[in-house]
Amino acid sequence: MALRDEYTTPEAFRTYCREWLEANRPEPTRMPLPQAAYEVTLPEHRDYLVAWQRKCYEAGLIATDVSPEYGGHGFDDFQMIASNEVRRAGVPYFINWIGLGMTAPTLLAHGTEEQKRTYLPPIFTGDDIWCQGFSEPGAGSDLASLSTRAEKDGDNWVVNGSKVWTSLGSLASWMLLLARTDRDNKYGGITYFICSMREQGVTVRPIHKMTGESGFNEVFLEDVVVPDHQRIDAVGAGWQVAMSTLTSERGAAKGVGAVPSSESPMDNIEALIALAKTTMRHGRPVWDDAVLRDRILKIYERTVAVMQNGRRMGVPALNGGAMRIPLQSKLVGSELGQELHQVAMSVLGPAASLYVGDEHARADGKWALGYMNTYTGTISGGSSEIQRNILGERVLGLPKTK
Amino acid sequence: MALRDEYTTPEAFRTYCREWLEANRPEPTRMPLPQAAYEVTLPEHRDYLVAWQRKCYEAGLIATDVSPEYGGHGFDDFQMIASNEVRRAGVPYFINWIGLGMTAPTLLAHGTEEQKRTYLPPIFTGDDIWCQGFSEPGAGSDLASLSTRAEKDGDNWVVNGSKVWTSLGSLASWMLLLARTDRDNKYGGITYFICSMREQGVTVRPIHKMTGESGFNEVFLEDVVVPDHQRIDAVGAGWQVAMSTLTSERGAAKGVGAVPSSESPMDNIEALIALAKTTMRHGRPVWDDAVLRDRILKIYERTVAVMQNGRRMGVPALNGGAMRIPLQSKLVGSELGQELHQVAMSVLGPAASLYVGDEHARADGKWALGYMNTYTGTISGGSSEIQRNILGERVLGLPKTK
Amino acid sequence: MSNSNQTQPKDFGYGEEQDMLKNAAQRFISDLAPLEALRKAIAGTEDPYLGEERRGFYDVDAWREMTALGWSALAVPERCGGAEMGLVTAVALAEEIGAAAMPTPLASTLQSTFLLREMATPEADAVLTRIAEGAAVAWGFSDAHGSLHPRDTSVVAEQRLLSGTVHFVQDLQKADVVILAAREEAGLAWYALDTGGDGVQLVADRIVDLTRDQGRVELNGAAGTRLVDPGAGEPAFDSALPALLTLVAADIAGAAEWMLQATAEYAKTRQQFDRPIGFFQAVKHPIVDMMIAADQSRSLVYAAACAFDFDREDALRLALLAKSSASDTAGFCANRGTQLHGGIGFTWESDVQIYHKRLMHAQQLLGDGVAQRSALAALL
Amino acid sequence: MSNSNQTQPKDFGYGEEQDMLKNAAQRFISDLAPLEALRKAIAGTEDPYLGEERRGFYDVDAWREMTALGWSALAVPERCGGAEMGLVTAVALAEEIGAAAMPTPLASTLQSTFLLREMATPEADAVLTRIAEGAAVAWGFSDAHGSLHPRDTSVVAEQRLLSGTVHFVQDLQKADVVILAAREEAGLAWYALDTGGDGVQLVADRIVDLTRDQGRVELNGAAGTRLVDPGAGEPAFDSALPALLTLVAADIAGAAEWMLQATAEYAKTRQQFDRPIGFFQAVKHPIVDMMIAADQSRSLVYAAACAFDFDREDALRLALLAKSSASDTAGFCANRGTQLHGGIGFTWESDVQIYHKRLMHAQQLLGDGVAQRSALAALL
Repeated sequence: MALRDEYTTPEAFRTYCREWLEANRPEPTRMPLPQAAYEVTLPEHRDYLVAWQRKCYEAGLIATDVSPEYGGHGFDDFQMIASNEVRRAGVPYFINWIGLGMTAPTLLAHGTEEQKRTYLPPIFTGDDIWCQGFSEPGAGSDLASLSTRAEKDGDNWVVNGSKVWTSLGSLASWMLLLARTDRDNKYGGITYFICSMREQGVTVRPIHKMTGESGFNEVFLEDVVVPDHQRIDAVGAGWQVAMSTLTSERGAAKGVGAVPSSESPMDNIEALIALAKTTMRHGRPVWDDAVLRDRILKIYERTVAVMQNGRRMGVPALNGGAMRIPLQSKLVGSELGQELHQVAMSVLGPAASLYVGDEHARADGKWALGYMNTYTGTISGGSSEIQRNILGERVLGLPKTK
Repeated sequence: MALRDEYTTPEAFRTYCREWLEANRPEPTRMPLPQAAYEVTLPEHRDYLVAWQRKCYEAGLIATDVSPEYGGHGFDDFQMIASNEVRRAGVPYFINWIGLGMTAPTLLAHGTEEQKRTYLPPIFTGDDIWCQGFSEPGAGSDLASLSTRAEKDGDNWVVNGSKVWTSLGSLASWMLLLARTDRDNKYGGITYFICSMREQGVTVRPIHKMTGESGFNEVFLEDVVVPDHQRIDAVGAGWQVAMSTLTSERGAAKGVGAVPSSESPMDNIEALIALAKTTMRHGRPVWDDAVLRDRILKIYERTVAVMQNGRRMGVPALNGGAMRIPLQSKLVGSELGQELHQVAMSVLGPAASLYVGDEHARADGKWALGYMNTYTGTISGGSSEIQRNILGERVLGLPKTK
Repeated sequence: MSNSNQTQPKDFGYGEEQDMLKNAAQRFISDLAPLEALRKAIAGTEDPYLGEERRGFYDVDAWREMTALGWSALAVPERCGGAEMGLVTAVALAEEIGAAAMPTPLASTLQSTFLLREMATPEADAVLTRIAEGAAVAWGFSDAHGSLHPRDTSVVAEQRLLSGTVHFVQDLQKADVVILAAREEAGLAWYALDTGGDGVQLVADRIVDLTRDQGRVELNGAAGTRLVDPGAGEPAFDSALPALLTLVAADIAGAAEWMLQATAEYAKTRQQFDRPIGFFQAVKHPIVDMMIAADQSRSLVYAAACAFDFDREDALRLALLAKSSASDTAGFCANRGTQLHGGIGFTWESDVQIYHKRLMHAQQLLGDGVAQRSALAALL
Repeated sequence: MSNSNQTQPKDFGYGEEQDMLKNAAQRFISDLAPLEALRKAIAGTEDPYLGEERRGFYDVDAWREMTALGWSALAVPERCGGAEMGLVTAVALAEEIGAAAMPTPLASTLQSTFLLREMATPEADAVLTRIAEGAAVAWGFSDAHGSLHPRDTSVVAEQRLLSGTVHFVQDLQKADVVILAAREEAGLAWYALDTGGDGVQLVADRIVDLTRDQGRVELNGAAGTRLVDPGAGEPAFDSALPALLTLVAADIAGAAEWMLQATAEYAKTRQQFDRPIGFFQAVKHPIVDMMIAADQSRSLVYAAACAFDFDREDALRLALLAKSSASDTAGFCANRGTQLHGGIGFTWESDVQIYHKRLMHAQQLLGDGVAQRSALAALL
């Protein structure tokens, strides 16, 4: 009996998810998992996480609402329930977050029937891990200035160039690739492809972050052949497809079971408050230091405000225009996370120096690690500076800086 | 016997100044004086201050080192002593601060012999009050884009245009005027004039600040005739003369007895600390609030740092280049003053609402008044935004924004 | 760390009714009490050294119209002749008052309403009935130092005769009735007095904000009506406090949004260096930060109001957060709004200075951000 | 509020001698211990999950050269074989060490020198003599929580045998001698131990900063040399504290200046949107703010050092200000330096991350800005 025939009410499905997750929570790994899926590099972590994703997929927690012909479970509107329960359970993340969060929604919206049937099922099982090839060394914040070229050669395209900040690049089978097919048209000259990472001419070189972790890669493409049937949407439509995917990322991703983050914004601030209450200095908890406490509470205030912003988004009469609040979330979330970790460093004091692997480090060094990783948030995916331009221009109508 | 024959040593002159100021300290005015000379508008304040300036001039505290042929007292290097004693004594300010601080040094450096003999003596006595006509409504931060025109007509110039933010405009006899004599040359097309404020075609309209005080004015110039002998330096040299005067303002001004400010930066922060120690809330001094105290001490720290910056300026091996520290002082000083007053508002709490003239207002409402007046500092004379451009470009060599 | 959203409506309880009121208020203000009228009233009153008393600008006709529309009575219980709406509705209106920088006793009257509702006595109901009939009501408790809780009141009641002084009473000159905290042997009580009564002396403060009035009430054996028994005064205040804070925060949210929009508009039109100044990131980015601050405060205001209406246990936490956020937003938006307007924003004739002062005033009302967070610490 | 500048030289006592030393240090570092060498040593050691111990990178030959030049002994009294220079000279050198992010026990040895000088005993002089002979000396007192004053030490001495653990000792792996606070019946004392002695166990911490090492000293009845009598340990520490703080602040001033210059340089060369990014005010203005922060810290460092040398009464006030300013500068310059470098500054191979971590480490050493200002409050 298919899962969807067994669980017909939301309540029953929720109970099923909760019980399944409780019963199947995996043992921790020998070496702790990195904080985020994009930092996975070790084969043992990969194998562990792929097995976990497959298990969740088979249990119906991934691709819950996707049609069975693409490998899904065919429920209606049950995915949100499954995703919420996964987040709630605090189980390991899904390693194929780019496949689930970006490829699947893109293909469901823009892919051909054949592309959907070919690529979607192994995304859900975790058999095919995906990476994203948007950023380039010379482009940075000016994403559309990318210069990787794809040239038509019969039924194929020949790609030359290089990509950077490619998460999961060393583990991926496939890349979502943006390449330039017309030099004279900045935005309209970009086309969206599916590129095999196993193809001749693809070289992956890991980039190590300041944390010491890898996960990011440089990918060099030298005369890489991409068949035309691996093109998504029309030639020249790449920028538009990419932008529509990026802006709807969160909503769309939910539809297949990507769980954007296992942490709610409240988790971080509650952990910081707990840290301040349990870190002693001169015989008293740091929480008793009114100055640090005020800083912590200012972050608490802003965190609650961000959550209530989300609530206000659902009340059109009060939200000041459809894009005003959503366009703030990346900027505010990443800067808030950074400031929170800065305050955590002051709460820890001299103990902020202790890193992952030190036996005396609080939370196994995750505060220092997390602090450094906040720069991924404020720099990548449109830096805070770019976000402020976007908000000023698109929401407030100020003249374009560029 | 001339003063300079009586007091031949610095020590003797210092003692003389101190005793004279103690003996001649004027009675306060019936209505309190505004915080700064540029806010004076009431005739009774003007008369009181002019009389005070004349008295100080006659006592040798103004124009101390200026040659007697221009109305000075002919000392060598005694002006600094007199000015320090004036500042120290906390007596009323000198109303003719533009004349003393800007006209006198400009004429001493760039004026003709006749200009010096004509204009300097009544500057020192206070008989002629001066104002400055640099800013224009359309120019703002882009000072050199001024559009007031001066056209040659025989031995005269005919001036048309308008000036804004003209301190003391309603009381002044003369204006230091920048006017455009060549439309095709932005910087090299500006000439520096002395313009009579009593001339036909000059209209003065007061501007009130958010504090309610005036002092600033708009000045409309309609076919105003300025004789060519009232031109300072060459035609087209105006921008250069103005810039050299502005940058050397403080040093040059000291030479004739302008006392830039009766307050040292430490005075403000010490007053704030005293305010926090004497303002009670819920039975305890606000100083006991660790959060506000930390904010106050952060300002204290920066204030001491500014003073020590000044000291480091005198040690070339440590100052990082001649202009690096001096170019910071306007920006840092004005923002520090603003933040200091913002903290003062929180120290006062609900009592921050009480204004000048309220019997319960602390320090007669000067904290609220002073807070609002800090915006003069961060906006005028090159706003903080412009100052950061200047520092980035001139000190750090970053590419020009404009 | 209470965070019980479960009983609360997702939309804050902000429905069609609230939206119609909000829109009506916008229309009413722009028709009957536009900003230009306020600016005209203010013109010519500037010099702070002239020492004349400043009682605040006030369009009493507009107030009568508003009472006729039932706005001042919107939260008055039905049994007293009001519409018995909740705080979310009151907040929707308070935001518009802030956005218009309107001098009106509406905010004080709404605050008084919520304070009186928590007293739940026949005497308090009598005052609520007067509100329903159009009375303006002010309230206060502060000592000369600006204390933030009525337990520090310096007013003493003996046999229902009040002595002492209450400071920092908002809208005092516009009020018909004033509600004051007073200490008795048996604990804290609240009293209502007619502002014209014997032994009651009103003294207007000279304040910075041009859109409010503020003053002190000097009491010399003045006869008042006791609204709650001694000892019940503190619990009544404590349970009304979330509403009192949230209404001030709503006023700030409205004024901050005005400051944001005015500054953005100016940045689009003012030219410098051959471009609108909004081109420059030193202008653009702080305006964006104003928007972020204003939005966070606004969201917290509605969250706090909703909790007050539907989930009282969580109301204080959210109200402290709302006022903490709004106080900091007030200081920040006043500051950047003026700075980015350059010289013009600093002049008496500019609307910017009117909002600047209103924001700075509200920042300190019932305590600034530091004070709110200090109170919040005890809840976490 | 003491502010007695009168006995102090206007030029901080920074003369030719200091300038020659500073220039010599710059040349020495760029010749013998350049940043490229450090970067090479660091390459390939990145993965934090591999769990190997990290003892810090250290060029012991460079250290031997520096001791031969007399730098580690520059503040050792002449009677012990040193040059008996003041804190201003030490600070001039410490700034260069910070600017080079150099892994070296110099800072610890200089701090130990000033601490030992304040002890003024034959036993302390014996350690100073060892410094003059080239020994590297570390010092510490912290408990496991990172306490900021030796009065909280968890080490106990009984009959000169030490037990307990001292945490957060800087440069421990590089030291020949370690100086530790210990509590006795009669009060706090300081002891010196050879790092290789019996009952002394050194455990290296795994730390974030790649340019320092840090560790704990576990003592099990270890025999130490008592440097000061019980009870004299606290006054000795208190009078050395201004020097200890100022030397950390100087290291920050040097590293912050490096971060400023590197970021400005990057902003001139990195192109985005067809321009060097330094054109954009969102980049230019924060760099200016880095400069302002770095300059204020630097000025306070020299002021504090000068006060220590010439006007001891005002030394603590200025040292607390210097470390307060430097700690905040460290956090700010680390943050903006990385942000403005974009993705590249966030990589292991970039020099920016090396300085970022050194700055973050120094920010907390002996307490951050909040801690300094809290101590300062008592002086004003």
